[in-house]
Amino acid sequence: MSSYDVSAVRSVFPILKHEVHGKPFVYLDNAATSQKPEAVLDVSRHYYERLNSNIHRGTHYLAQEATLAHENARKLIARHLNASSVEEIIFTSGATDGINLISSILGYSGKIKPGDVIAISNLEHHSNTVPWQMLCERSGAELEVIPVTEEGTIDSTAFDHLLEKTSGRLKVLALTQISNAFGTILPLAPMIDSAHRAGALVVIDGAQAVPHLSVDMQDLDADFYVFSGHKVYAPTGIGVLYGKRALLEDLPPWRGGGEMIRKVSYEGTTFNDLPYKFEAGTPNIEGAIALAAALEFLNGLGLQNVSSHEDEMIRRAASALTSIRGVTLYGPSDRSGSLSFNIEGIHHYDLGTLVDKMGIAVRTGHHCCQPLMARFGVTGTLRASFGCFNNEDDVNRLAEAVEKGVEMLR
Amino acid sequence: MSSYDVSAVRSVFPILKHEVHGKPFVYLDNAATSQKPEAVLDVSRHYYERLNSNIHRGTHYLAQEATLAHENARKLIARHLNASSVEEIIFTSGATDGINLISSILGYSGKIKPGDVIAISNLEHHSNTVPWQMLCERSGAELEVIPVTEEGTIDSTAFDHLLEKTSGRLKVLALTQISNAFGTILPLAPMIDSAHRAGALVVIDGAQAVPHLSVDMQDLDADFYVFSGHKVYAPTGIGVLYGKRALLEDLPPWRGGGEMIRKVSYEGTTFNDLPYKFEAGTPNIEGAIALAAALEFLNGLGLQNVSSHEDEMIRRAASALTSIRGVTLYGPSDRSGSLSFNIEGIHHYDLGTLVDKMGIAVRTGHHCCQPLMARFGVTGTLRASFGCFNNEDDVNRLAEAVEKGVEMLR
Amino acid sequence: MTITERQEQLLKDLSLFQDWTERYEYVIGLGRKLTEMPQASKTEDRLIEGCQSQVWLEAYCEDGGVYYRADSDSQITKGMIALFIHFLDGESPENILTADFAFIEKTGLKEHLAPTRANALNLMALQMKQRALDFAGATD
Amino acid sequence: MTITERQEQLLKDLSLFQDWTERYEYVIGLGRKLTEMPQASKTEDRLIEGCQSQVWLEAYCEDGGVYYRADSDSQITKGMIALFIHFLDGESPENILTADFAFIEKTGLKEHLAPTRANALNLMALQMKQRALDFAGATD
Ligand SMILES: Cc1ncc(COP(=O)(O)O)c(C=O)c1O
Ligand SMILES: Cc1ncc(COP(=O)(O)O)c(C=O)c1O
Repeated sequence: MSSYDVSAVRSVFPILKHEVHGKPFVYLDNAATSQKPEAVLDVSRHYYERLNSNIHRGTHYLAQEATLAHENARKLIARHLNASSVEEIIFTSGATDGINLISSILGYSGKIKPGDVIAISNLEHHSNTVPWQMLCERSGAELEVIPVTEEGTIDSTAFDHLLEKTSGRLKVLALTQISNAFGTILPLAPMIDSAHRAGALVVIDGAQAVPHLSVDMQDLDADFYVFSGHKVYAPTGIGVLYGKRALLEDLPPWRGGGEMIRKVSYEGTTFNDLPYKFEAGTPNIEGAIALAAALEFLNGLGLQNVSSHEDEMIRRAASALTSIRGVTLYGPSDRSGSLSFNIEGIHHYDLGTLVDKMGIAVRTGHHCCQPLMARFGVTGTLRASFGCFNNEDDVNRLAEAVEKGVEMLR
Repeated sequence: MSSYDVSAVRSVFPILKHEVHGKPFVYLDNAATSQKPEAVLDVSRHYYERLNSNIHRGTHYLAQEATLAHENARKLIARHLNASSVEEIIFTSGATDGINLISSILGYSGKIKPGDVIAISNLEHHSNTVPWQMLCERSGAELEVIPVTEEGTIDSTAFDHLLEKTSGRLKVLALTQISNAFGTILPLAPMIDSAHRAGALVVIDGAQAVPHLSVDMQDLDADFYVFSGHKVYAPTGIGVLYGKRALLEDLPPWRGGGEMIRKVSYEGTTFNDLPYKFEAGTPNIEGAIALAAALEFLNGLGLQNVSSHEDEMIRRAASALTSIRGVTLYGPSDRSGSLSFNIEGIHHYDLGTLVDKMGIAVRTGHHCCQPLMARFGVTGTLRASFGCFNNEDDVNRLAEAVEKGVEMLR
Repeated sequence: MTITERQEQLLKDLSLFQDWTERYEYVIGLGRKLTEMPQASKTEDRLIEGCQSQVWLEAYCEDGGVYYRADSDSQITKGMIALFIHFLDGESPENILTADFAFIEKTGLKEHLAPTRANALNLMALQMKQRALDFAGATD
Repeated sequence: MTITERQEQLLKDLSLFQDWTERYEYVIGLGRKLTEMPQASKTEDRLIEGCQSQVWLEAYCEDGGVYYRADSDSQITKGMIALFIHFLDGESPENILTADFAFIEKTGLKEHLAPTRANALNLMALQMKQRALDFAGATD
């Protein structure tokens, strides 16, 4: 903690300089979307003021410079994720787009047959649930759901049981690395291992992990991994799909169009090599470059420093909220990023509204995890989610606001 | 012309202030991607410095402000396109994404059957060709191509013949409004009318039209219309799909995930209303807002003023190039946006390289229209494409550079 | 008092409050005082689905006056409903149909409400008029 | 002259030129002077597909020396190939395999080339060495 200068970090986020409802702004909705540091905004602007041009196909100077910048971004991201090769990094428009890409091409590949099983966990975001429901609908496969314990963690006995029950039929296991609703970190290593032994492909939703953890594709050994730029200090509209090269080479393309082709003729079209095979149309060039800048920003702070600071803040917040009568905190005590809670007899929406009036942005509702909310018998929770710039003052203001709001509503 | 102050227009494009290869920069690659005016860059930056938040699901202040800004952008775009309702405007990541959305959901709808016909023209961009080839492959439908005349315009006799030949089987007609390769403006009104009478749906690729023409959805009467933000002075990673409400309501969703659902449960998921049904995951919020700003910028100049200025520039360029020995200009004389040419005995790539060295950005190659290049027996052309800020000086510098390049290569 | 008079009275009351907390507390208090809606009345057809909270609304006609009962799982929403009911309860269908809800803008309450919540309110006002219209139709 | 000596000579020649136009003209001129490749030799298996231009390359071995013939539909690309051939023609497979093409960086030509074109050049250099390797293998 001592080495991490949070006030220096705060100073590079322009949005924190402004007030909300006449009060200094406390932003605790990082799991929904992150705020952007000056360095990332500068890179975006610089791109449009100096480099902007369509890429890959151009001979002229700017086209070459823009292509270089775009492909350097891809390299940096590959390095950040420790992918085996840069061709394994596919740009998408976000995590949702990436999951749909994978579920769609698995569908088109004909590899998913009636009676096959696709398994997800009860913690998944709608974006890692609905695409698999749709694939099941189209292919005749069945969706199985790994239940969670009362603590909001994976029920591993039930998972083992599910593996046994679906033996020989499990084709895909799709899991989040960190729950956006409860902050639960999933025990991916043994689960990926088991799934592979069962012959299944593993898709990991890293949307909430990449902002907080250092992730290593070769170590993790998932087959596919997705995340969104906007949750990791980069702009909206850009994301990444990592896939193992051999798998991506084997699977059919998804979107058709410019960039993803080698040669188009009416007699037959051949597709481009990786990664372009999965990138149709003009990419979000600026987004990719800004995403690389955001990861560099994060690496500059040191992911380890950031996450231990965030963990400390989240622990303090949890402990401050515990003292409120009737509070329920969801998820395990070693949560990452997000802290969800409810207060007996009080609607999360009411409390959220009052807390917001005190200048504090938290999220209320189901957090795109309705099945998880149903499991816990609630329509939603209040969620405070943390980023690299949150400080003790934010934690204190949150606790005070919640207390005051509860008072008003009781 | 007199009312259009091109030097004022130039002054609001920061990138034009810089030099390339030590020479003032002439950008004639607008059809590939447009440059961005200060006003659009300011809106993007302002969004991140003051408003940034995830939308639709938040109670807190910023979430509400960002949602408002995003939905106002949609309204402005609906007004710009004269759509019947704002729900007909779906945000995509670009024109390619939009065409794939439509071709994919038509596929999933089961409406396209073996033996059905999908027709495109020989002028189409790969992005309006490959998705239809893929749909044909998946559905067993057949792709028919409307040929072009020697002048690069639609062969309308052949189109009539095609309509006759495919009577009762034509399900989709997909056409560009303006050819990105040759600048040809297609005679959409009668073609859409014929296709509708034949019982087909019509998809229009407006990627090259929206920057130059005022387009009116209710007047045009196409069923679907797509374009990209980055070609109309907005950032990369954002685009629009317009679709007639009743059709969009009837068709199944494409991407699954957050935003596009009403209620998710493992027993069954119900989908959200239009336009959200087709917008899964966190949208490119900033991109949408910046796109609206770009259209406002264009409306501020007056689309009619812009296009008559551009038409004048393109006519001057055509006339200057005509004097070069061995030149072939492609497309009709009333081209819009793009001017394609070749010079006998000279490779377009060589000439493009030399012209670029003289500080002039033009594009060389097949312009993502390989079948069209094949029709004209070439591997590519040089293409100069015009935007609102190009002036006579640009035209003169282009002509000089081409002359000098030809000299060097002869 | 006419509907308009009651609205003016409310505006006067609200103007006494110093800040938004007191106004919210006043509204929440109104909700608390609302006649309870029997659990059995909270049926699917009486449900107005809002963004994050649920509202049940029922109306009946007695001696030419329309009366409302309502509940919500959100206390703030319930308070806002109570405000509406306070104005309309017992009025004739005609008076309700012509009542001007634009005064809500003047209360300064709406600016404290999230647009999604404000939308829910508009929806609710509409529903209250809709029920009144049903009765107006019935008596004509 | 050794390969290295010929490379140094080229650098000296190029340094005489004032600007990029003259350098390009020099390179284009080299391409023009290249021995013509018979149309029949331009077969699919001799084609190196570049980004926008095509290159055909063929090699043969005579008296222990490797000789190249090449053509391209692009004059600039052809000129660059001519440059390479100028250095390598008639050299032993061993000399060719150990030749250092990094000198190209010093000519100032590459910085005038689009990266895609530069890549194509690297690809071509690699192909030339590959052919030499084939012959080296054959004679071992
Ligand atoms: C006519 C036409 N259609 C479609 C596209 C594809 O647009 P994007 O690459 O932005 O998806 C382009 C541009 O490249 C185009 O010119
Ligand atoms: C765990 C998780 N998965 C997926 C998503 C979807 O990401 P996006 O909306 O950026 O596509 C989110 C964020 O909303 C998330 O938290």
